Amino acid sequence: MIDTQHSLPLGFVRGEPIFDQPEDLYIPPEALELMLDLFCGPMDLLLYLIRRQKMDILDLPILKITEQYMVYVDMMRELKLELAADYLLMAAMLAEIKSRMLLPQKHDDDDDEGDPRAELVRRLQEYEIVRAGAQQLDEQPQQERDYFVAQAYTDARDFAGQTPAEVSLEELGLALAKVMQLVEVQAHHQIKREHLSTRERMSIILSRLDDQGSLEFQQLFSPEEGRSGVVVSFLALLELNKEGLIVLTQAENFSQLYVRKATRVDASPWQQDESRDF
Amino acid sequence: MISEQQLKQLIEAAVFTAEQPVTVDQLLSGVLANFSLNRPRVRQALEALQNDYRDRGIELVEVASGYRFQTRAELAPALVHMWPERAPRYSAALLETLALIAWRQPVTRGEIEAVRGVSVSTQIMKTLQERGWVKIVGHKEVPGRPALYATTKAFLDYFSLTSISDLPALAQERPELIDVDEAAAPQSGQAELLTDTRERDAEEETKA
Amino acid sequence: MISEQQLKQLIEAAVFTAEQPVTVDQLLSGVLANFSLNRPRVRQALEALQNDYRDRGIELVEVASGYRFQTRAELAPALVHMWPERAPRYSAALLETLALIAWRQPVTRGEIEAVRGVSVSTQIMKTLQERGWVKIVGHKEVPGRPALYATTKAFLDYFSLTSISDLPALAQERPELIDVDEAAAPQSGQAELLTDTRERDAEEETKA
Repeated sequence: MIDTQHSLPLGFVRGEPIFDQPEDLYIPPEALELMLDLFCGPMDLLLYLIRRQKMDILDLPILKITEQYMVYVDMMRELKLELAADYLLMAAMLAEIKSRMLLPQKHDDDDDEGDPRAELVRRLQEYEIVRAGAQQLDEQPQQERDYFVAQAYTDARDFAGQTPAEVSLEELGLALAKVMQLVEVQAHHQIKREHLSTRERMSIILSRLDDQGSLEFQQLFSPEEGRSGVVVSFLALLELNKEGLIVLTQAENFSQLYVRKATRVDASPWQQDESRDF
Repeated sequence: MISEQQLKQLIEAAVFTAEQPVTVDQLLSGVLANFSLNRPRVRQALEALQNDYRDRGIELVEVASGYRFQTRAELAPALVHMWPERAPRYSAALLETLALIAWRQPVTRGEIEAVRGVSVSTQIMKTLQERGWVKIVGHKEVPGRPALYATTKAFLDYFSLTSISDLPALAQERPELIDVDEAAAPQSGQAELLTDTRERDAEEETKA
Repeated sequence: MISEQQLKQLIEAAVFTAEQPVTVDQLLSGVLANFSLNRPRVRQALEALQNDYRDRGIELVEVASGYRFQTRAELAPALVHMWPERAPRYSAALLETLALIAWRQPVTRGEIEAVRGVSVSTQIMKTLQERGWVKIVGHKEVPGRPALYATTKAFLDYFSLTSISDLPALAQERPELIDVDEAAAPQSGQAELLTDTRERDAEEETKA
């Protein structure tokens, strides 16, 4: 039986020539190992055996195939190949089908459902599709093998990197809410809340003093702002003075009051006094 | 207004500098955002560009996820020589797994193993995902909630496919099934799932 | 033998697919290895290619480390729109710092750090100032004379605010404020004041 196979060309597995006469009972261990590498598992091996003998999947000669398959599995076991587990499972399945085939069959059992081979046949068909798909996939033009993507350098990305990030008012509001929460959690006694416009006005006053050096006290008030504006400015000045950020000077009592930014000289003696431990 | 030449220049520059293939819509909302142009006009310019490059070493092609410039097929042997380190080799097992996911998506690892008759190596699944060819699109509502895998547009692009049915083998129907659990999932339900996956792909593309 | 067109195609394809600029020698030992060509011939082909791309969206240029194709400089502003996702996102740390400066101004870096409980990076302060949202309005007269930071008119403009107190989070906070001026200033008066503040700010901007 095996002799008849000798003349058959062994053909190719996945485009690789198959080694001489693997149906011989003796295959050099290295050769078998190499060959098994070419198979993607028991289904692949099974399909190979079927194809090699030009058998029809739909009319699977289970006895013959099981016999041949077992030859390989036995060799694998002898060689203690790691792959054996998946192959053994298939061997068990084949053996089971074989034994069911040997049992006396009922008459109405000639449809597919009753054929113990049906499930295996379906699986083989399914696997065959996948295998063919893989082969066709391999033949497709592949990147870096059959074509390369052409790309050009651009400095436009740097340009993009320089575009400032967008921030929405909501985001800023959320950030602020978070900060306010932090402040509350940390120490709401220590940090006294000033009215916002007061803090903002403090910045504005500092900015103006930066630009203009010193200003007359009145220059920091705009009557057109109305009473509330004057109050805000006054509170801002008081706060700035308290924080030692500005200095109010006066040549003599009831004369013009000047406002200028504090310098180190203004602040340091007072600062030192405060910190000195008596 | 924009001249024909300016239009072609902008499209050309955008396609050449994009990291992924570029769609007409991406061009319209990107590099062409400041000009009021419509799709036909852009398609026309793309065709004109394809013509311009007819005899060059590279060509403008349309793949699954858009347009890209790529080298002419006949130059590959010489180019592989230039970049030997880039040449990929994919094992038969990996290609088989990939073909199976492409054909049966969305599919679980268990289902892949059932068809291939062999356990799927974690390395293969990792490689497929790292290459961006396969991604998890959901979980099957069975015990253990196994991940459902599907192929991506990047997979199609890489293998120069516009659709999985470009591979004749995978355009085939699945052989008749007798499994009980399969009966529970009707074909129509499966088709719906595939559509969803595709839509989800499209969403991701937009985000990316 | 290799035709002039084939030579140009190979060079073109190689330069377009290289990750770095390509030198004449790299071309000779790589993509052109199978043809016996000399440097002048390759240089000639490169010049011819430069000519071919003269009116295209990309150009072939020689930089220090070799030849590369790059987009025409004047297309950059339009190309930027191709990468909207590239626009930087400010970190939570930066936004919190900005919010804190807006709220507590004029404020030192140390004070910001005290509230946030973490140190504020120099980069954040630099970014905020470069963006024109924050400026130094003075120095606190304590040892080390730390800079006092405040928000600018540009900051208010960017967020379409007329005053810091327009910030949504602060609006919620207002009922809790029991400052003296709150009682003294009726709502309408306050609104008036805010407008004036803006004008004064505008004046400052002009002077600055």
